[in-house]
Amino acid sequence: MSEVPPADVPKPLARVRGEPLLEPPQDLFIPPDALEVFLEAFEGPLDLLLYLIRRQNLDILDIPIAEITRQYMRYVALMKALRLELAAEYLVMAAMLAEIKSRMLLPRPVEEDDEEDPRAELVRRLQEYERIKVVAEALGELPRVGRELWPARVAVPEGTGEAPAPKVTLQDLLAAMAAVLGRAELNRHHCIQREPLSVRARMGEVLAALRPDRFTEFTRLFDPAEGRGGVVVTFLAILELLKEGLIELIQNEPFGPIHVKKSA
Amino acid sequence: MTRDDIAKVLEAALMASDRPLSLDALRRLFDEPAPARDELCAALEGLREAYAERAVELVEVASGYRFQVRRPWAARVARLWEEKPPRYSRALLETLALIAYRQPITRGEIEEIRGVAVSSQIMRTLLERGWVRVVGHREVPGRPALYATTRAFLDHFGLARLEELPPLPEVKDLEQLETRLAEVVEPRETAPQALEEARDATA
Amino acid sequence: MTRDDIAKVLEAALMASDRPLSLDALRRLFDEPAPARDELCAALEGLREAYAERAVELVEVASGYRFQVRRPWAARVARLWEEKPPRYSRALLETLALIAYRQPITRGEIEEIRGVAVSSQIMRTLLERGWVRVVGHREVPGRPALYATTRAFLDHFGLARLEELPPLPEVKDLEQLETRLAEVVEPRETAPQALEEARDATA
Repeated sequence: MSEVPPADVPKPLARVRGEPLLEPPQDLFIPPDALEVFLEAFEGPLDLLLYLIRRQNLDILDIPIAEITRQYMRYVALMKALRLELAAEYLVMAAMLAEIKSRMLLPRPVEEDDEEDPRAELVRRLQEYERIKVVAEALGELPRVGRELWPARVAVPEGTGEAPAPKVTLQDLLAAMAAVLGRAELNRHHCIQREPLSVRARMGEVLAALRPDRFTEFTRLFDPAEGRGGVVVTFLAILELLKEGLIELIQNEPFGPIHVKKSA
Repeated sequence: MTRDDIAKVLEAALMASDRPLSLDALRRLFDEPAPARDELCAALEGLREAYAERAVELVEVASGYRFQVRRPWAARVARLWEEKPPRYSRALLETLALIAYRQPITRGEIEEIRGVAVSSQIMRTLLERGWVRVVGHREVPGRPALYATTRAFLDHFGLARLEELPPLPEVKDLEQLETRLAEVVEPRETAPQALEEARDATA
Repeated sequence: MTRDDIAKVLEAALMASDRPLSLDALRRLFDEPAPARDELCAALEGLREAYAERAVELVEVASGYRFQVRRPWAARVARLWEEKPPRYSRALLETLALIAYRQPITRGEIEEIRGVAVSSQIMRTLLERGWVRVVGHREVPGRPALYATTRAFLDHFGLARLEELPPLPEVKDLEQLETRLAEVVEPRETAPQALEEARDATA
């Protein structure tokens, strides 16, 4: 973004609301080490797009698609280069922007009004998202019980009808623990998002440990020394491989050992 | 029971209760025949005035009446506890806002508007806090749950009804949109360049 | 800060607190230099008079000052609990269970297992009930507090020691999975070996 417009007669790069735009926006560079933090600040592709638009004081209705797309792609490329876990939604949006851009290059028949401007759908989504973003912020500013709102909690003198302390039995406790563990079981894949272990990498390892001509015992694929996280990742990798038809599972009798082999 | 006694019972109960009390709940504090609703309302109004000069005030929230600390003194009270409850994440607030302003709404619809997946943790947090509940199912394949906000949600934010939520910004006229879009001059660029970028993006 | 402001801060704090507040605790509500003790006492005396005609009164108990319902109205208030006996939320019970079975444990670890944020209110209730205490800090960034159960917790449940907690029910608990796996793959070399080979192969 260092090009300088010719000194004599500056040729506008674009017109924004009828005003000539002489210089490219200056605020597009972000140091790479700040990018990770920066990306966490975004709630998704729409949020990133809104940011790009707002940074240039543009109206949503006036998006220069070509320029915004270029900027958006630059972020996506950076994210890829830094191998940040890029949510699929960012790529979907990239594809959508690219499509809009290419459609806008096609000459549009003047009389045919029924075909919508390719930007319209995007603008509608941006606008709807922005409205929610605004009220979400306002909601975050509202006073809350325990922060700015303090209901009165006045005591009742002893022996006259004070609130009894809630009773808890051992059964309650046990049931609560069972519920937690039962749910933790269901939510395992959420916990491992933070683990440094990748399911993809483990899929490769599991696959490499298997042969198409011989069955391996299921339990041999797990290394208890890796702890809970490792066992879960291996398990997910096996499920994923199974789903993709890359391996086969066999169990000859109920409760019998499970065997795995690579699909032929 | 005199008028003043009625007011005293209400005052004592509202001060001691750990949740807001509705008119019905307040009526049940009395033996039959309990005071009529308008008697209760008059007594509540009297209480509100009696506390005009105090550090607490009688307010109405979604599920009833409660005494709470007046705002100017609230920050001081927060010092009683070491930790301040954290601010909510933007993801949680946006999800909550969509449920509040677009209820009833499915998780899929929330994801569509936000453009990203909604984490199960957020939905669980909202359900567990009792701010959101399932009010039915959309009759489409998969019968996804429809979410709506609860009175507890309004209570928590000190509101009596949904209309008291901050207003949604107005939508810009979509009919204008096409004309406005047509006016925007795209910077000139060559077709091959654009296509290349498009290819990069989708690669 | 004016005399009236001091009184208002005390009033607000005493109303919002669910335990009595000592003079020291009340002093900490103010920036340094905090009002002297006799200023606080004078303000408290003023409050006592201001509430002379109300259904609640300011009293001094062993551990400090508190507002409480005046005796004639207390029995009436008790009807609130008859109608709706206080109960702990599922969130609180699950948090307590995790502290009991997995102690010492940090709040973050509880949140990770439950998949939901634990509210400060819950921790406060458990600490105030005297069932849970901080036994140390985990030596990681932020030095989060480690929670464990107390003697009073065991007493409430009629247990002599923690080992008497009932064994966990048949849950397909991951830890069980781990132990079972360890049993199945007893010949130590097998499982790690298979993975090691695999890792070499993909390296």
